Amino acid sequence: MPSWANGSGRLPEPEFIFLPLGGLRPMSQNGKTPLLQAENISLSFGGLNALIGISFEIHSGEILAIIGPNGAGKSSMLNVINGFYHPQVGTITYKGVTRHRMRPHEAAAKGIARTFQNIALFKGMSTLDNIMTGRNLKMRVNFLLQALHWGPARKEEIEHRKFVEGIIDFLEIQAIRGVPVGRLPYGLQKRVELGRALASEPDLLLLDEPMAGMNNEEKEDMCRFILDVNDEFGTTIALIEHDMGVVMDISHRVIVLDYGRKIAEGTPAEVRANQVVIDAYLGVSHD
Amino acid sequence: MDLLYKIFINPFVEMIDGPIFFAEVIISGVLVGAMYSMVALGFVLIFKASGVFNFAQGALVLFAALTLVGLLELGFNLWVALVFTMGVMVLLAFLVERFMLRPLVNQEPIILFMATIGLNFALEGAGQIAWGSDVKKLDVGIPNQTFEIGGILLNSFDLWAAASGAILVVVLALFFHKTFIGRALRAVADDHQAAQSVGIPLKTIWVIVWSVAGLVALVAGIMWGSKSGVQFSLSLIALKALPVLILGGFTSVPGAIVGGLIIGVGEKVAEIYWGPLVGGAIENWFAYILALAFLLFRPQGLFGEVIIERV
Amino acid sequence: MSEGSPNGVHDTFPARFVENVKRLGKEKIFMREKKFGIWQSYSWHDANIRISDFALGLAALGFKRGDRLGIVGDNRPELYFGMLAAQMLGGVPVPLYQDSKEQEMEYIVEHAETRFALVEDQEQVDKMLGIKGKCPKLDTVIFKDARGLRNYPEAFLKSIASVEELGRAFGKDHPGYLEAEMEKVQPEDTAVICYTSGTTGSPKGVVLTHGQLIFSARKIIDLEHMPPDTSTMAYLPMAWIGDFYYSFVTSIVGGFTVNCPESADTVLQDLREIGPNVFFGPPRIWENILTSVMIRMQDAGWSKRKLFQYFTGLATRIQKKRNQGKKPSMGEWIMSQLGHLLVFGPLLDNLGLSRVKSAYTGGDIIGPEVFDFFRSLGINLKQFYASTEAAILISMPESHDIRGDTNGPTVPWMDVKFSKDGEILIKGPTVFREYLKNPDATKEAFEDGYFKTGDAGIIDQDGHIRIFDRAKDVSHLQDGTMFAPKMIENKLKFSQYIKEAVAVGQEKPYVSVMINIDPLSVGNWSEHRNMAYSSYTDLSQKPEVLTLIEKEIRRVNESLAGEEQLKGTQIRKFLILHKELDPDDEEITRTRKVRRGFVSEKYKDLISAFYTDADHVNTEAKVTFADGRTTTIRADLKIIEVPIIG
Amino acid sequence: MIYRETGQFKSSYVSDQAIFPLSQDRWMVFSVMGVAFFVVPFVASEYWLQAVLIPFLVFSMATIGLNLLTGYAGQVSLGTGAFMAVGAYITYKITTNIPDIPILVVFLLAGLVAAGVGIIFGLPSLRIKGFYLAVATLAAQFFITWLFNKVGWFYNNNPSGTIIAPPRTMFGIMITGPEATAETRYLVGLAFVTFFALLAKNLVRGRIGRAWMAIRDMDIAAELMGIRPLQTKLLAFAISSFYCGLAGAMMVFLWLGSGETETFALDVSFQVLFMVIIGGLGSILGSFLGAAFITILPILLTNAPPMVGIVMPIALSKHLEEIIFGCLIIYFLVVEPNGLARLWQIAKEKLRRWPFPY
Repeated sequence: MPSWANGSGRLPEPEFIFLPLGGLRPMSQNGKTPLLQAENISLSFGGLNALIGISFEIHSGEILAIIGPNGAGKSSMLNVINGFYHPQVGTITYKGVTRHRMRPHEAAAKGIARTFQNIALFKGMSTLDNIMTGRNLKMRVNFLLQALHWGPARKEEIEHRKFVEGIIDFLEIQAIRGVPVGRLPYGLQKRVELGRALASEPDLLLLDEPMAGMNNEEKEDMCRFILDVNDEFGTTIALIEHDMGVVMDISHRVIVLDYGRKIAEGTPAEVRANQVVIDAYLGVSHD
Repeated sequence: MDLLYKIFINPFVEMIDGPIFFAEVIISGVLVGAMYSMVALGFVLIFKASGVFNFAQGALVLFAALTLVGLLELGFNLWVALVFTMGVMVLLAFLVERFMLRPLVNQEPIILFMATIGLNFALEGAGQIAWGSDVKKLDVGIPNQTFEIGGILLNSFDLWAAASGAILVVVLALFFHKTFIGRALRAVADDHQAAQSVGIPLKTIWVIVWSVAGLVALVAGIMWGSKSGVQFSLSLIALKALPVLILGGFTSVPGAIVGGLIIGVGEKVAEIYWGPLVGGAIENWFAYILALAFLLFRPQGLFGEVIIERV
Repeated sequence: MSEGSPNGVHDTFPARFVENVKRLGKEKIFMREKKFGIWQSYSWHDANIRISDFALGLAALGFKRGDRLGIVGDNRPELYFGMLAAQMLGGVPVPLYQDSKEQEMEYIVEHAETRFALVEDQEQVDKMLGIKGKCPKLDTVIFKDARGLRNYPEAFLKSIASVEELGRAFGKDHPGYLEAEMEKVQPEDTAVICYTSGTTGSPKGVVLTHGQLIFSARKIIDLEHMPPDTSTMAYLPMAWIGDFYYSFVTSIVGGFTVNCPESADTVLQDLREIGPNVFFGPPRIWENILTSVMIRMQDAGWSKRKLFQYFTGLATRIQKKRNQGKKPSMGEWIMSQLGHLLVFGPLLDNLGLSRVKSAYTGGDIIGPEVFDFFRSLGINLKQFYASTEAAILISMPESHDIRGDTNGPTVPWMDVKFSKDGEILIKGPTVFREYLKNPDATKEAFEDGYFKTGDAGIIDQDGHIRIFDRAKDVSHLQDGTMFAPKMIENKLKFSQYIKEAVAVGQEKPYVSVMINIDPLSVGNWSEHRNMAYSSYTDLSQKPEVLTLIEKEIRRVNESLAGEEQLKGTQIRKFLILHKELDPDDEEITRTRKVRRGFVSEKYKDLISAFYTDADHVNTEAKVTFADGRTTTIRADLKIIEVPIIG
Repeated sequence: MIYRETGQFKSSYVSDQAIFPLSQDRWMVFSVMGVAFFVVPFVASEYWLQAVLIPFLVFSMATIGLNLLTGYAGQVSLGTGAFMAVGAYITYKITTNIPDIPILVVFLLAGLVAAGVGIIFGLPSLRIKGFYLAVATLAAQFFITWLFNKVGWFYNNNPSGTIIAPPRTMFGIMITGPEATAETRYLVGLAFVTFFALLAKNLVRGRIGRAWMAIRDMDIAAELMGIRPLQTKLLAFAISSFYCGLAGAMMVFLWLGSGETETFALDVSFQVLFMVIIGGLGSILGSFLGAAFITILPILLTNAPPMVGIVMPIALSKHLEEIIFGCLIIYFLVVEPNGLARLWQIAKEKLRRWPFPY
């Protein structure tokens, strides 16, 4: 976060510590090195082909948009990337390791976080606890110490609380810290979900329609947060979005899917000008 | 070595040595299984249509049987008593819908489950207050004679029971597939909202389903009651039906039938050939362990649908 | 001016601060801020480290004696620290409204020749970048929150941390530099330049000295017996003298603790957590609290509502008795104690005001009904008369003699007299020296060495100052009746349904008012009646709403009829404006005072329609959105006539 | 109304995350604990201790255990009775074979064994969910009670087949056995329950509790966030069974004095589940409220008619009790499906907002 704060160690107040977010990752190779390569991915359910021979790369530090009409296989693609679906054919190379399949929690452990199309928050918990859950991966203290709430357990809990407070501050949701998420309006729930994903300090953040169902103001806020996340923490982001305006504004590159196939790839401007895309997608379903 | 021999060799040797006895064991298992199936059927009906795990199904069986016996004891004609009991079961369905399901609509499944446990208590108490808690003999005139076919001993009563179970299944199948209400029920089972949009009031559906489940309970009650007397333990056969459900799947009518048969046979065979090894009385849990072992390979049960999870 | 300085300490903020650091050190808290979910504290000692580093950093960047440091942002400790840092170097903080638009900022930055700016975040940095080209003197912009600024290439953008870093290095190279600079600061030096929001024309920079502010604050702390463990809530805009005085001046003079809320959305919650024991808010704030209380009680269950109505009724009756100098009866006393136990105590606790020993309002005239309401709840609310140019107090009521319609007797150090038009003139040691770079205005503001406050008022038989209105706004109806629009407007604004009101009638046969309904309160009211509405404009012209407001106006007329001086100015006609008065449209100031001249010009078609037989009027008005876009709304406004009493 | 909380601000995370952040709550809990420890033993009669308070403590422990599993981790279990039986029988086995181990340590050891058994029967939770799992836990119920019934080793082959609490002392005080006073047994039970309730609270407000609730609320999202479903669920089963095991040991050794497999029949499982639901899923406080409600209700139902002079045949009153109990359960679920804890929460919220509605 405010990087200047890290240097000012002169304050003796033990509680007054700014969060460690913003341990910035190198950005120099922005858009050059592939963080993730998908090769020839095919996925089908029963007889239905969700994805057919898709290959693409996600580059370190970029914001990549995946667009396409409904049922084009966008969500399936994200589900394959973080191990929720296992493709029948094809491999995924992430951080240089090639794999065919892995469990979702392994993907999470390796730095892939995501949000969901239909918000998947933990309804019975507060905003704070939801985001704290995103830190679970980083917590180590065993359950005996936790039960006693003693020494290391307490220290760990507080350390992560501080981190999470940084995220709450970043997303400007201080006022709803203690509110059970079920009571929040839709736009704020989306924001909390983003917070939960950020809490795991992901290298790759997958956003499934982060702006669906939002009004213009909320969309603007969300765009700002996505850009800031990318900018401040160097987090690589792959997102699915329907609002073409948003896609064109914030993404570095765009991939277009249609009926499970990749039909185009390029900068927003290139994609916008692509006739195949216009025929398949823009001309049909958008304005 | 000796133990291994006893477990893995001896029982099979016994089976082959006494084929007739083995056949009798199998058949008695099948017949018991048919009874399990009938109770399980009540569960499936309700679960399918309303998503309620009806723990009170056993109590329904007891309640139906007690009512019938009570009416018979009062001197009613069998048919009058039967019709009257059916009426009571339908009335009960109305009450359940009005005072339990309707106020609890949209609650978590576990809450509804708990409510049926409450219902279970209330029904057990009510049935026994109304009709007393002594063991009662129920005789609806099903012949109970033992005879022999090909050296295998059979009981006509058991055959009757199996037959009525089969008839019940056929009737239900027809009901589900051929009648409007049946189709409506299936629609509800698939999708509550879609069903409502077709114009079927959910409340009506629930009353019908619970009535049908009550009638199935009545049949089961008659069968079990005629065989071993009407008493409190009838309520406990619900516990027997539960492993049947896991095995067959909560939503599958054929699953309930096949599951019941598997459990019935498995239980009998295990009790007779392996039971003595561990001191007997393994019927109580064997069905559960069997179902559990099975589940590890097929979590959705025998006939349940494979669930594709989406996010 | 340095008379009575304890321990020979100069009457300058740096000197007083350093003295506090020595005296209170690590034991006592200077600033507290809710940040990252908990209240983070700066003891005086901690604050001193940051302030000194920052001051030295400023020095390293070339900040010199007399330089000005623009300050823009929400109430944050770092920004208050910046003020002190600037003062330590003999510089002058110039706080600006954080919601000002670029042009407004440009004017002040340019006019005050601000070389340095300390701003909160990206939003303010962007504004500074926008005006940088037009304000060549603006040299360095320092930001508190680095968020979103990583890729800003401008070299003149600095983080607070980097400035502090510079300061530490500079401090090593120049030992004793800061102390020497602080020695040079004199009580006569300028401590702050506050731009008055200016109900007319461009803002004027009021120059106030260390000595004046400290003198005034010390007096008031004595007068009001404020204990050293006083804690306050810094929630008002920093650019307003009221906040500067309440959060900065009194804190440093009295050694108080200042609490900064977490964000604008959480002020109420934070207020409840902290529970300040001294609370100050302009009338607008009290009106808002009143409205929120009323709305929430309206939604309460039947029994709670009845309970509340009964006890507020009782409390108001008792308050009336008290106002007339009578004592409540034994029965009333017992019931009122019960009321405090059952309703008012918990209610104040929910508002975060239950620990308030004394509460203040000033800066504008508060409606007597609003005032009495809070007094009757048991809050020791006092209304004082103040002016930026008087740094700041002119009169303050004494604890045993508090009334809603007067501002108490003149403070002992101030000499008050009246012009022949009834305008209040003051003279005293705390009256400001000049408007910055505006000798004409300065000259115009004084008459025979007395400052013309611009307020019309009287001193009543008990020696209390009573303000009618801005002098230029007090006028006469056609028949010569004195007409003080503010009095009428304040009575109207007591209604929870009325947010803003503009009364007109100068040289006219009767008084008419234009109303802004309170969208929250009226919206809530209409929801209770299942009335659907699409927008403010739509809601405002619903017949039911008009009837609702008419009832409120009849009530006000009754109240006006009860007062000899005002009964001739009852309201004859009203309409509800189709848009809310908005500082972005320049209709009200950022402190939410109506800019009467501007409004009467802008809505002159409506005003003239009042004095015809028309029962409706077509109009259109320009609306500015927060992002600067504008649009025009058209509407057909109904004019309603109200009966006059007596 | 009681909650005057203005000025209670938190300046550290430790105080912000305290179990009772509001001073009023803290005082109330301290006073309740004070009364429970220092007043009740001196004023309560033998009947109250033996018939009401000790069973309440036993069931509180079991309810907390099941609430951890069902209320927090979302795994429905009908095998509580079995895990309690494990606790009781293992305690018996250990203390009769090695009498030198302090009895309270034996309780803990038995709890650990119960935890192990819980893990075994929790294994299916990886593959099956919801009611399938609930039914699967019945396997534990039936198998374990059968096992303890059939295998004489567990009850030292004594002819009656029951386990009897032998006299055991700690620090020279008789804790179990016929000689142990009700006051002692009450205090020991209270100390146990207090301590373990605190531990449970600590668990559920930390990482593990959040992982459980995540699995409960949205298991797919939880897994996609790196929470391992199997480990998390098994831990819930283990800890839950530990508590249930302790409760079972307390039941025989602090309350009844003897036990057999029938003591831990399916009814007990249901009873505890009722306590969880009535008290409130996912609430430690609710566990106590539910245990109190279900413990006291039958006593009231049994004692109320004679008090007003109605004498009924035992069978009739038993069945009436069943009906009333069953209907009350349904009524309660209709009125407040989230339990007494939720009612309390609502009331408290109202008190904090008073006189405002929000």
